[in-house]
Amino acid sequence: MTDANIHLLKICSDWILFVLCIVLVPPLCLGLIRKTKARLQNRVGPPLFQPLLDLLKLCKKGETISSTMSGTFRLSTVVVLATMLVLAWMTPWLSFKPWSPNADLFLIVYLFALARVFTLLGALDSGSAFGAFGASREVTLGLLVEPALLLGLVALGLFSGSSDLRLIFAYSHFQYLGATAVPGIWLLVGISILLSSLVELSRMPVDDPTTHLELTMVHEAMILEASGRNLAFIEFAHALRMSILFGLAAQCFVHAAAAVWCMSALTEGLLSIGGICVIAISVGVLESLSVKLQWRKVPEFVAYVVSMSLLAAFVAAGTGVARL
Amino acid sequence: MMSSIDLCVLCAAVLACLMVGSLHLRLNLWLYGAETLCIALATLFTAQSHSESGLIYIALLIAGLKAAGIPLFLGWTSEKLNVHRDVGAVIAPPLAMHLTIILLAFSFILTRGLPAPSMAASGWYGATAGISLLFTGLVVMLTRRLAIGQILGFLVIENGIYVFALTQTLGMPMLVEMGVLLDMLVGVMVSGLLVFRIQKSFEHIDVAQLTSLKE
Amino acid sequence: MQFFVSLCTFPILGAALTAGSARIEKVRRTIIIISWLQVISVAVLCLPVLLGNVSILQFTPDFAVDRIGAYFLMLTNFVCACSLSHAPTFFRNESLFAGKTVPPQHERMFYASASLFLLAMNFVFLSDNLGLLWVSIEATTLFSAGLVYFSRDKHALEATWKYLMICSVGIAFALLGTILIFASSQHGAIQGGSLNVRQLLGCAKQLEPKLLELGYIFCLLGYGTKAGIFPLHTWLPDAHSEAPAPASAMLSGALLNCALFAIWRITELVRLTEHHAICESVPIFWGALTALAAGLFLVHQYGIKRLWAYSSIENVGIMLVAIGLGSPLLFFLQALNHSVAKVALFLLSGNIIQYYKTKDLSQIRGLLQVSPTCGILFAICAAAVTGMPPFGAFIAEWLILAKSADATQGIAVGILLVALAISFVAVSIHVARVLWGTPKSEIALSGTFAKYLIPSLLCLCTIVLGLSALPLIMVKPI
Amino acid sequence: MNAPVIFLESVVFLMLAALAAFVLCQKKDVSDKALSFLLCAIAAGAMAALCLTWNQQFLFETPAPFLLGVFPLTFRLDGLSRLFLMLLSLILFSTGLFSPGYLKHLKEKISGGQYWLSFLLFSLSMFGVVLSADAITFIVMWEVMSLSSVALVASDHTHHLVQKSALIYLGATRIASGLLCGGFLWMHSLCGSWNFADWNFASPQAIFPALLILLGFCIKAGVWPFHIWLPYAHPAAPATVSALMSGFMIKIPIYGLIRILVQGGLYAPEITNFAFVLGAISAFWGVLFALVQNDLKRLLAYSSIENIGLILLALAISLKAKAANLPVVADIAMTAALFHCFNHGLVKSLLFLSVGAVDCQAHSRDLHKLGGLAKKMPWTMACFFLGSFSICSIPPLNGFASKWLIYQSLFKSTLMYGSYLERGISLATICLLSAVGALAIATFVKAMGVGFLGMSRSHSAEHAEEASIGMKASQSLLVVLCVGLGVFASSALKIISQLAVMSPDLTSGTAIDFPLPIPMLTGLLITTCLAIYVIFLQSSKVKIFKTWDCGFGPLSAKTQASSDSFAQPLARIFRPFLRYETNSTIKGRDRRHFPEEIAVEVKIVSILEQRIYLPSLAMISYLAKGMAKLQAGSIHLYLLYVCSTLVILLLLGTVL
Repeated sequence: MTDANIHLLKICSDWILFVLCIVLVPPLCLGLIRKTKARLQNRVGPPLFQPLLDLLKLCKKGETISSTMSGTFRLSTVVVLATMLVLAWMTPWLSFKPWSPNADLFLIVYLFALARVFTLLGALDSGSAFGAFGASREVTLGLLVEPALLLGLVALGLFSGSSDLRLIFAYSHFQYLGATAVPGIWLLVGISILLSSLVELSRMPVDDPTTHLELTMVHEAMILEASGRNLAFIEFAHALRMSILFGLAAQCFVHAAAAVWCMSALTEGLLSIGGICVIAISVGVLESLSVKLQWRKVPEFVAYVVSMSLLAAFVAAGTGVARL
Repeated sequence: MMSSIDLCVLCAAVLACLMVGSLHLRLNLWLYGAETLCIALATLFTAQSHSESGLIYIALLIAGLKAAGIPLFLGWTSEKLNVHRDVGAVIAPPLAMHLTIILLAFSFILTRGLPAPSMAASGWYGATAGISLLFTGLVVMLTRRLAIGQILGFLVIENGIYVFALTQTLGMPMLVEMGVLLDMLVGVMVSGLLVFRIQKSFEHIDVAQLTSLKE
Repeated sequence: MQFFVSLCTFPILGAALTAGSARIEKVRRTIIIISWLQVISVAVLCLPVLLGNVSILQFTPDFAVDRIGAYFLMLTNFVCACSLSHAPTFFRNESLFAGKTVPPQHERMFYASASLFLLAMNFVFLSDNLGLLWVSIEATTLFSAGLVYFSRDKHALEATWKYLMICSVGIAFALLGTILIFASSQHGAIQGGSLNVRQLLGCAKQLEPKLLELGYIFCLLGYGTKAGIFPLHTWLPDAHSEAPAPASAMLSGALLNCALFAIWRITELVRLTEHHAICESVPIFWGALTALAAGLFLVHQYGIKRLWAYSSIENVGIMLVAIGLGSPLLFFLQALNHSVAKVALFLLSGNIIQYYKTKDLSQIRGLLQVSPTCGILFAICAAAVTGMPPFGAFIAEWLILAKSADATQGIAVGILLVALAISFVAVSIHVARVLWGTPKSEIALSGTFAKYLIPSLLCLCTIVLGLSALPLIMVKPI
Repeated sequence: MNAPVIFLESVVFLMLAALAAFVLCQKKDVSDKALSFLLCAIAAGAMAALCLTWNQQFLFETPAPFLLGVFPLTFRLDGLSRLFLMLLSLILFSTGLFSPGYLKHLKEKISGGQYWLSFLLFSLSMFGVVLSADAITFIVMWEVMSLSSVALVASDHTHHLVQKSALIYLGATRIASGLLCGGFLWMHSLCGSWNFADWNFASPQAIFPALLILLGFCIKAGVWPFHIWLPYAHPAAPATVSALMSGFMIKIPIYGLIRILVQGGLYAPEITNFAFVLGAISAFWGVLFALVQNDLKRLLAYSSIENIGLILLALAISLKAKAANLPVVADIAMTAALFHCFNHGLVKSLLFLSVGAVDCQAHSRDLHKLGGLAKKMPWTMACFFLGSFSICSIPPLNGFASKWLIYQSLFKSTLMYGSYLERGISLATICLLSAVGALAIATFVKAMGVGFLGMSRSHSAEHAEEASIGMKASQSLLVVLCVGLGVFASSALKIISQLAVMSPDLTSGTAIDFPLPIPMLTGLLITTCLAIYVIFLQSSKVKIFKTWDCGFGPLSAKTQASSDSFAQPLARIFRPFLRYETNSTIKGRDRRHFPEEIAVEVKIVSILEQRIYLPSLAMISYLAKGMAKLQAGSIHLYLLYVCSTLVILLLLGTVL
């Protein structure tokens, strides 16, 4: 086999592995959270891939839509899913990834915004009060976490001197990482991304996605009118978003470790998937242990997240001086 | 050393001060006439000292028109309108008189600062009398409510300026002199006619009550 | 002699004719023709100066006209001709719209006093002697009293009385000032003294400074009263508001210029001496403050003509600044632009008062619906008079501001800018309320375009003054 | 054909058109169409002229008879003015397309002659302002622009609110021009020239005139805290006018800032920092207030304040970077400012036109009366949605491209600045901008969702019909431009930097790197969407039923979230800024549990208006009243004034 063939093979395997991850990791995450919660409640819980099966089942069902709705509703699902898939391709949420274009951090954040806008529009299209409640809260949460997420990523960008996430997460910047602050920044940003993803994904302690009171909920209220394949796609897109965000957080932690210990590509790959799983499990634990915050207290919670990012960003801005 | 001109004009100034003290129209008009006569006399003396014949005519005109004509006209007006006494405004007449006397002293000080008239016949006193008459006229205008009183005040101001010109300058051009006199006469006539109109429209000639035009 | 003939014939003819027994319609027609003939005769008289062939035209020892005088002479005659040509229409409409009948003898009186008033004003610009200048100014007061008293009601009477009294007192001060200047000239400069402007200008440096300064102050105060400088302006809004519209137009467009011209004559003299600080900073700051005060007076204003009267005061302030800057051409430019627009405004306001039968600004609404032509002309003139580009007043004001800024009079520029802003906003709020909305009662209009003829002509003039090279030709030094 | 001739011709053409307007306005139907066509023709002509003379620059002075009194009119066309003129022509073209359909519903309310006269004057003067090369031409054109736009705002002057808005605008614009005049006069006394090219702001004395000029422009641009007039003027004006005003007129101050201050070499840190702070605050303040508006046009007006803030911020970043010798950052920021001007101009006019179409068809702009237009006016909805996405800077639209540049300039300045303070400030600004972005999303999701989706909240909205072809065409044109500029942003940026290089002292000419694979991503997104739809959703069986009503029977339109309730959670957070007050009154027996009538009123009190503007107006009014008391009518008092003036003058005489 020539080098070119090997190269081609590598690309193919990367793609296959990556697509598998995109399909399997999101349901796995959901499954892990559910399983953890069930175990902590002394239940056996559903199988790990039950969410995947649920989605498949939903795909077979027929769809019901409201007569109030315009085309926006179904369009929104499509756009959200497509955006999430594109995001999954571009964002370095796994250490192994096929070639992807410039994943500028501002672009990524605004692509998330694109998905959010369409989710919101879909929710408002039915004319249902629940959808609007959910949308209104989602938009509030979006405002609160967006600066945190962006600043976290900017902090990373600052010490790698680029806003391209491919370069930031490239594992190739360690030559100048004599600065002791670097693992600290990675850790801080990781925590910040993790916490902001909890808000972004409307999970505990901001929102409890498992209650059945739609009045209080965020994401579940927004997708109340969705059914059948539509629902399946929305759920999948949401899970994918969760995996991407958890993946980014996990990557941060792995990089923090990589700044201290040298590790091979295989370890990194395993660690990145393992990290997502660990995060999913700990989210499960957290959801079992904590209670939902009062809605008015959410900004206070988010304040911690933002301050974490700010701290990281300031440290990064400060250490950047030595390098340049 | 006080010349006869100075004496005359100072007399006029004092008469004007006395005029402030009374609200009786008739008395005021008499005083004004006497004052103007003094000024006419001063003009005559000036004519004599400068040996200028033109001034003699002016003196005669003043004596005839201003000292006699105007008081008579205004007196006739007040008879016609049946007003004899002013009500007085702003400050009481005796107080106003004291004020004018203080102003007389003040104008004495004020005119010290002026350069001495090089060729004129009179010295400081002429300027003092002129400025003092000016101030007195203003005080009269400010303390009279009747239209006639205001005209009188204006006439006193005019007298003051004339005295100033007479004593401080060496003969204004005749043309100007005549123009001034003419303008003033027409002014008095026009205002006198207006006084009748005011009486007719408002049934009084109290100008302090003419305050409908304001912001 | 030719000078007196060409100057006096037409006004005296006019006065005599109106006092005669001709029918009122005939009088009306004649007065229009006479007023324009007067403009032509004055133009012919001043032609050499206007063309710049000679810098001064001496008629007699005491009568002469220089370039500025000629300009002002032309302006005054033009303004009066415009007002007098509009007056017949105005009086006709008075019975047509406002339902008031004007007795023909009152109208005759009006034309007669207007003619004499114009004559007096002409002498202001022609007299080359400070004493005669004073006499002419006093004469304008007396003749214009008849114009102010026109409507013969209580308000008019009150306004006339105040006008006469305050202006007379003021003018008396100016006389004192003139005498002081005369006295100052006797101190060695000229044997026997003189009031002749040319002579005085020739030996300005030898004049007794103390007396000259005092004379300047008294003249500024005296003529300032006549010009309506704050706080001596008190007679002005009353007189302008109570006089009939054509008379207000003449008072504002011509009379104020006369008084300011007198101030300029004195300033011109004092500038040549070594003690010229007083004739620079005092007029500049006083002018700026006058503009500011007038701007504030404009804010809460209830009478449509009082509004324009205060706006005139504001413009007087600006002209005073130009005088203080020692720039007669800018002073004239500002006067020209102000007069043209202000006359149009007063004439239009006269029409509006006739339509709505009230002077009260709060009652006048929806002019654009009542008469779009009148509304648009009104808006254009108001914009012109408040110094908006592209009208002429903007150019003049801008030149004055630029000159003051270059003369490091920053504070005055600041005050002027604030004043201009306040007055613009105040005027435009009032004007906008007049134009917009719907009229409170039904108003039916009839008649021809004649009632807008003169205003629209003047409107055109302001635009031409702003958008052509005309000001350049005027401001160009000889 | 040389450039000056082309331009003069188009200007003269416009003037003739303005005259023709008066003649034609007698027959309204004809005149609207004819004049709209004329407008389009002029815009197209101007556009063609601009393109034909692409690489030329010219300086033109009017010959002798065509003077402004004593000054010649001087015009200059270079890269910078070309960019702005292109934007103006595009907006004019689309408003021209939009007008005939739109004006029909205003027929009874506005007078066609006055409207068109002012409109053409307004367009003409905007061309003039952008082309002017000296201070006098600038101020003249500027004032004509202001006055004609006031007349346009007051088109429908029988309404009291319209009158009030127009007057507020008039006051603001006069204060702005007063400040500008002050600055110009000051600069003239410093530099001795009226020509912008001769002005040098680098000297330390030039700080005060620069400040005056900055303030004047800020007022006109609607920068916080001088933005008060903007939310009044835009809703009062007809949509075509607001499109032009918001789309282009408020960019003219920005143009002026660039032309005068930036090209004049301003670097005084006091001024740039001041501009930076103002820009940052207005971006935030504008969007925050936009969020809680219910009138769509007011909402858009506040959003304009936000965007002007962003542009000013970018300008300030550029100036600061230039002073700190960071040409790369300076160039990025300057290009960002220019590009954002262009983008916002297009997007905002698109949005105003869409709202105009809604107003025209559904007879309301109040979000409480709209809803359900998605099915009635799908085309307008699509245009409005795309415009909203762009203004929320959602990729791949043009709003994102320029916002990205602003982010990049901040990111790069964080990287490059030497001082920690500057880095910190840049970081904090990034944080602020992302919050602003999120708030913009909230605002426009509200506008889209409440305005167009769900059920109709009023009878007229229920019976709305799709807008006319012209209206659709004009919106679509702008949408195409927005999308095109977004997707092909890198080419657009090349053109802009090319134009920027063509004017002196604007950028240092470094190539602006735009590495984002937007065209590819757009293609990918669209293909993925199509694939998902075609493969999965198309085949799925769809049953049409009703929205879930919890089993309580048919839902009324009132059960939907209203504009207020949608914004409430966010407004709550910013209560201290917004002065957001909710007053609810419940009537009926045993009030809590069996209410008969519930009234909820949401009030937003503008602090600036209440605390600063009204008191200062009251102060002027107080002064004026005090002044009026001087004129009390008493002749004695008047004589006393004469006396006291005499005393003062005599005292002054002794002093001087």
